[in-house]
Amino acid sequence: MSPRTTTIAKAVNEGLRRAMEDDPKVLVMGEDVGRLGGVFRVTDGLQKDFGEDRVIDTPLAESGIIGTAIGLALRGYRPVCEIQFDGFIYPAYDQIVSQLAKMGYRSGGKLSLPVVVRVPYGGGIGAVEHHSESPEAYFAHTAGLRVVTCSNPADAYFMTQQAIRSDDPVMVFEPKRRYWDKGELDPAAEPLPLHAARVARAGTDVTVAAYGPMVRTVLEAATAAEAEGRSLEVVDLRSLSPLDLDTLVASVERTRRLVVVHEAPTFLGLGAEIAARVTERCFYHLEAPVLRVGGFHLPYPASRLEEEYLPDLDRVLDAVDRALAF
Amino acid sequence: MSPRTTTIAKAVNEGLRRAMEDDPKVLVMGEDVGRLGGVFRVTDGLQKDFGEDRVIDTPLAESGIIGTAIGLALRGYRPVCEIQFDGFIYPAYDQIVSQLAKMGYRSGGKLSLPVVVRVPYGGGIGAVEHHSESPEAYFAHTAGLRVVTCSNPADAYFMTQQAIRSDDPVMVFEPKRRYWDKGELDPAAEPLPLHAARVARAGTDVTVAAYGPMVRTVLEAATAAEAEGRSLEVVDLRSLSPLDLDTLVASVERTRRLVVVHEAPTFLGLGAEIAARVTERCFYHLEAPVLRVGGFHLPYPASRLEEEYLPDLDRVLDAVDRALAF
Amino acid sequence: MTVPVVGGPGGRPPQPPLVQLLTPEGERVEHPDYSIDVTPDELRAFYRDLVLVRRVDAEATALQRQGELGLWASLLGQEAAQVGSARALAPQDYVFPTYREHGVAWCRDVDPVTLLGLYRGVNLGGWDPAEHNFHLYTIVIGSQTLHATGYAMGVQRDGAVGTGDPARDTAVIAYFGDGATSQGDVNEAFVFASVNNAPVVFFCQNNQWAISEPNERQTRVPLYQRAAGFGFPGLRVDGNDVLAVHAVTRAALDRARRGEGPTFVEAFTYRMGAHTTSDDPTRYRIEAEVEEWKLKDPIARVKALLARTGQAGEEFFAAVEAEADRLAEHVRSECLAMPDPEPVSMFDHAYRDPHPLVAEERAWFAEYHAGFEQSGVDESGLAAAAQAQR
Amino acid sequence: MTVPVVGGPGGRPPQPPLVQLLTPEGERVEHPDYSIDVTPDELRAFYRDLVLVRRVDAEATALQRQGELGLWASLLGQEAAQVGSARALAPQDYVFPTYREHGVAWCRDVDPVTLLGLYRGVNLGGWDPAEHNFHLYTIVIGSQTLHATGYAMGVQRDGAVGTGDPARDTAVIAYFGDGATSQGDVNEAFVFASVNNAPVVFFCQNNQWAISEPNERQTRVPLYQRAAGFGFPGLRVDGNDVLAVHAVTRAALDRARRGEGPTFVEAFTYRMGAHTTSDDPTRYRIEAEVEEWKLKDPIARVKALLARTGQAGEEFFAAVEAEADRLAEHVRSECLAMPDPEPVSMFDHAYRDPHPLVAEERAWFAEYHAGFEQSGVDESGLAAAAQAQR
Ligand SMILES: Cc1ncc(C[n+]2csc(CCOP(=O)(O)OP(=O)(O)O)c2C)c(N)n1
Ligand SMILES: Cc1ncc(C[n+]2csc(CCOP(=O)(O)OP(=O)(O)O)c2C)c(N)n1
Ligand SMILES: [Mg+2]
Ligand SMILES: [Mg+2]
Repeated sequence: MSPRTTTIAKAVNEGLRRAMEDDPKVLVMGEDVGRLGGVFRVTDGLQKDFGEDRVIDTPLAESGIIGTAIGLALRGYRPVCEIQFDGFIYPAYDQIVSQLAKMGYRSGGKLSLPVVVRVPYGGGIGAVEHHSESPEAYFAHTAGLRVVTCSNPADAYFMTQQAIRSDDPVMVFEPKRRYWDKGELDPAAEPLPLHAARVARAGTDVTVAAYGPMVRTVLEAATAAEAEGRSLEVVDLRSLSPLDLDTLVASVERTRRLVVVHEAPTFLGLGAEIAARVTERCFYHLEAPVLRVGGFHLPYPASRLEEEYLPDLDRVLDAVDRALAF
Repeated sequence: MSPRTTTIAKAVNEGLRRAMEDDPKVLVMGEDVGRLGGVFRVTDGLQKDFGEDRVIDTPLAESGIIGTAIGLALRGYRPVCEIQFDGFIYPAYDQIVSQLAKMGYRSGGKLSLPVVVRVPYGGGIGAVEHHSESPEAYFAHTAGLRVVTCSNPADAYFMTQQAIRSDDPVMVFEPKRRYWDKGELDPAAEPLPLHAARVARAGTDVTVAAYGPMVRTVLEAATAAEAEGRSLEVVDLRSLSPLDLDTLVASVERTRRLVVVHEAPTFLGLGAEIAARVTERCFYHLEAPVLRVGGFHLPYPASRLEEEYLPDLDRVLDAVDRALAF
Repeated sequence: MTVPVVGGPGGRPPQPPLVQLLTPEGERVEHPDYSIDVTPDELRAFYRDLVLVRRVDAEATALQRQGELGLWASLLGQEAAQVGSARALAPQDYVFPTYREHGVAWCRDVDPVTLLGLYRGVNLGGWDPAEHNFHLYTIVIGSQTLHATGYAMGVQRDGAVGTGDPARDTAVIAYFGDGATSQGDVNEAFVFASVNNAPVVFFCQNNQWAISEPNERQTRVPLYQRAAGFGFPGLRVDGNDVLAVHAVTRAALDRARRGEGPTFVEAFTYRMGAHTTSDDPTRYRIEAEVEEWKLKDPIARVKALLARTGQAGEEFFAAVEAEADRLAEHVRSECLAMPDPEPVSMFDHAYRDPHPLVAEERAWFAEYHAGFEQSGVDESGLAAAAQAQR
Repeated sequence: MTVPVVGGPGGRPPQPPLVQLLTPEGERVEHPDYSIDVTPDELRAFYRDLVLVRRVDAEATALQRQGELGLWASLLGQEAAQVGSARALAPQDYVFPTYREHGVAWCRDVDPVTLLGLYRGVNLGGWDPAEHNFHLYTIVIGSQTLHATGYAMGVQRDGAVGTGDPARDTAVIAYFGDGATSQGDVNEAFVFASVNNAPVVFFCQNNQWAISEPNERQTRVPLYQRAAGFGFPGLRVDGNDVLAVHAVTRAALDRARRGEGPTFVEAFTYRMGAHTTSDDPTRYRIEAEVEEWKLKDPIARVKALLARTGQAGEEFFAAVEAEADRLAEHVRSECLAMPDPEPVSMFDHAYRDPHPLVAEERAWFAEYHAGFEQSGVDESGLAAAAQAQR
């Protein structure tokens, strides 16, 4: 397969397809993932090609989806569960946190739970309540899980497959408002490791770390900042648990300033952990405290307010200015 | 009622009793809270005195407990739900995070959800899996909830009643391994506000912030440190959401060093948020990065390992030493 | 009359009997357990409700197509299930709807315009539940069944069941779909309701589909049978028959008010449209099934009865149409006039008691926002500039 | 024979019929659907199992009292439910237990000592599930029913049902309690199992109590009736009758293996002891109820049958007692010899693939811990010193 331009949604689809071709134990399951191909069409065509036994339209019950996926994994399968929207993952929280995350540990390593949970997440699509949330911190705080998120088609394609190949449970957060963003995908390229961060744009004045949907926003901010003579280094975290702290620290040691951006509420969001860790490791390098740009401490508001609620280019630049002002 | 010595468990019981006497709309509900008086006897005697309509032995279903409590609140009641152990709160996670936390906001302020969720939490009691967890960060990250935790009988007594009187949903985390710790209770005293932190011991060299079960550990560490000539200021946070940052910042501005201690895993635990915020507000005051002492990034281990897993006096002092070494 | 009805094509097994009082052809039939007297006034009122809620629904769908709403969940085909059940409610009864209960809202005197706020994205649910005894729409599937059960437990504690006083005895009704029956919460609601003998009616609109998934993905037996295993009665009613739905729901509500506990009503109906305006049902269901259900239209059969029995004539029908036009116009104009919320208002009501973090963030935001207004720069100005550069 | 059984005192309603093949008095009775031939060898083997698991249980309870275990969940009274069902399993079948299935573990050749690790706190579940086709104990009520259902869906995908090959066709069994039936997860498991026609047997030990809550707090109808509403058969069996449990479970497993889907078995039994060693049942239940159930003891009736029919004599009974003594001694001595885990071992197995944070914390801990060992200070030394000072 040759390099080409594609979207994140299509790249996930191709990643799933590839994984299913490579390993007959890979299953796809969730609400409406079969005949419909998922509400975002991410699983489009898979049931047609792999059959109803491997692409399963489940009953409308998220705990049931994860719980049965665990059972399937115990029988040797590698289920990839789709949770239809971020806000509908909570009914499955117990199965994820108490079973999926802990069963391998409980068994003293005798059991593996190679289950992938795909979650379209984040706001900006003008949706009704529960369809725009960013719950990743709830999972990153949970030992036993791995948590990753992609920001472009190439990562979407490779990370999907890497997550499926992992013998640990992996939560894959997919930036739903970027599903139709285009980018290059070279299926023959050598992918980064699943848990590596990536310097998405080199710069010298301030490091701005982001992930998922905010990477594009931050890259746009970097372009705008350049016009004003400020050079931002953009780090796409890619993995939220574990964090690739080394890449981040290396960047901060150069720029001496860090801004972390995510859609999730700031309070106990990923930015908190990053701020705490980077400050500990770079205490004598930092010229300013690590600043955070995130959602406010509110339930996700009505969609006509989401542009004000979500971090945007201006809020990123505002934080950059504040960091530089220290 | 005159000042007296009592335990945390008894003080919660008295607080509940008092709230039920004051307001006929207050209900207590949960598994085994009635006839048995709860597995920790915290609700002992309440069903006998207030009847089965006000002290309800519910079916064994946590989502059902919180979901029906929400309905009762909508009808004008003030339910106090007991979740039997920390690790059993997750089946109710959806009702807590998507309904309890958000319904007031959803209604534009037209609805109030005065529901209290009591959660005996934390380790150190030699229990089997799921009985020793510290899930407070999962709730503190959730806008719409209030999260508090007590460390002594007086707080247990007053905070229980204050939580019940709040028109917002309040999660009350009770330090189960300290249930039988004794302390003074003067029911006639003027309590602190529900969301105020408290300087539990004044000191000059390092501020150590803790909450719930770790307050006693940290106070013991302060005593031990004193013997070695180091003066620790101990802040009992009491409220985790909102945080009383002012009290903490005032302390750190004096001591210039901060260690945060909790049982929950460090990664994205409350210490992360505290470190990020305090560093932002005290950037020029801090002589050392905020250091954290918490659980490791592991599922809670088998109980014979918990002494090694949990922060203890020595780990607190180790962090204090490291903070002083900066 | 209890008639066996066969489900849609697609190889579904024959369906069990269901309560019916008015056939698709508009014939009144009798049922031994659910006989009902309907005056001409009442029948005309049903007709009017059905027509008006369908028109509101169509207008909202149009508004969505024109970009005025972000989304709409159409009730097309389910008018009888909603109107028939909601018209059985007493004022003091309390309703817990899903996101599709526009017909129920109508019967609870909620101005349809108010429903649009949520779908337009200007609020998350704009009406005052206490004013209408009609709770906010619940989007998380099944959650509201527990709220309804808890509310009903509160009713019991208030002594508002079984007193015999029709103005006091109170029932609660929870609406949910066929897909919802798979959720743990719904089954826990059955447990709590049964054990507490709570005055709640579980009203399931089985519209055959949960987005793209047919009933067969949720159950292999008729849904109303679920109730018996939890210890309370369940029954299936022709959900497109407003009279049967009304009779059955009234009986269930009365039972609840008398203190005899919960009932499960399965209204067997059909989702004639897409799941929501975001959905494309041609991807997963065949047109023939929809065509078959067109023959069972809930409005046509009432009109046929009214006309055939002379209880209404062209004048009445025309008047209702005219009223529908006016209502649609009201919905449209009020929708277009609906203002966007003030940005800073998003900080309201996350908490009722003061909250320092929210206060701090609100203050920051207000200042930040004022900065843009003072500088005369549209807040998205920089973003637009940046995008233009790319 | 289908005999009506009346529940405990305390005003419970009369109970429905349940399958019974051996009366409390030790009389063999027939049942039209579940006739069973039991050879003397088999009957003696049942007896031996029952006695041995009871003895293991008693020893574990004693070990807990002596401080060797942190907790124990006794199966006293439920031996027949566990042995009867587990002895119906084929080697390839897979078991998902709760925390109380020590008798099932026994039948799956799990050394009872291994069970103690969890209760002693040296591990979280010490056996290899794959070695015994016996999953780890699950403590979160109800969760494992979904795992069992998913596992059974995997069995289907492996083509290991309905082949007619007795060594290949595979069933799954999920154990759970009466209280568990209220959990959403258990009801979702019923949905998934039914819709998928999964080869799983839901085996509910209704021991009448969920800690302090009697059945009435979970249901107002017999639990086995729950299944029908989900589209699969359910039945109640005398859970203290090892033969009836065996026959009923065998039939249900066979049904699953043939590809005919799930069955719900309610084994009607009684928790003779406390919920766990932490519990004090005198706070919530009356002694008379326990006394009544003593008359239905699962072991006494087998012994009576063996003795009366001459299938076993004193010698056999004495030999089993002696074996039980040896087993108890084995359990005791191995338990006492069970080493505490190495502190640093807690960092093992949280993840299978490398994890930098865990590696970093492990390295820190190893160094920190080594510091104590080098300095010769017991790690709790300072703590003890501090406490002494207070
Ligand atoms: C917990 C949860 N999971 C998933 C969804 C997404 N979703 C919205 S509606 C729907 C189907 C609902 O089907 P049904 O209960 O039959 O109601 P209907 O829409 O047909 O009226 C789904 C899966 C949701 N809203 N909540
Ligand atoms: C989700 C969850 N909630 C609460 C508990 C605490 N708990 C442990 S056992 C038990 C009662 C279980 O009753 P039942 O299902 O009848 O099983 P039994 O113990 O009688 O065998 C409870 C409430 C738990 N383990 N898991
Ligand atoms: Mg439906
Ligand atoms: Mg039980």
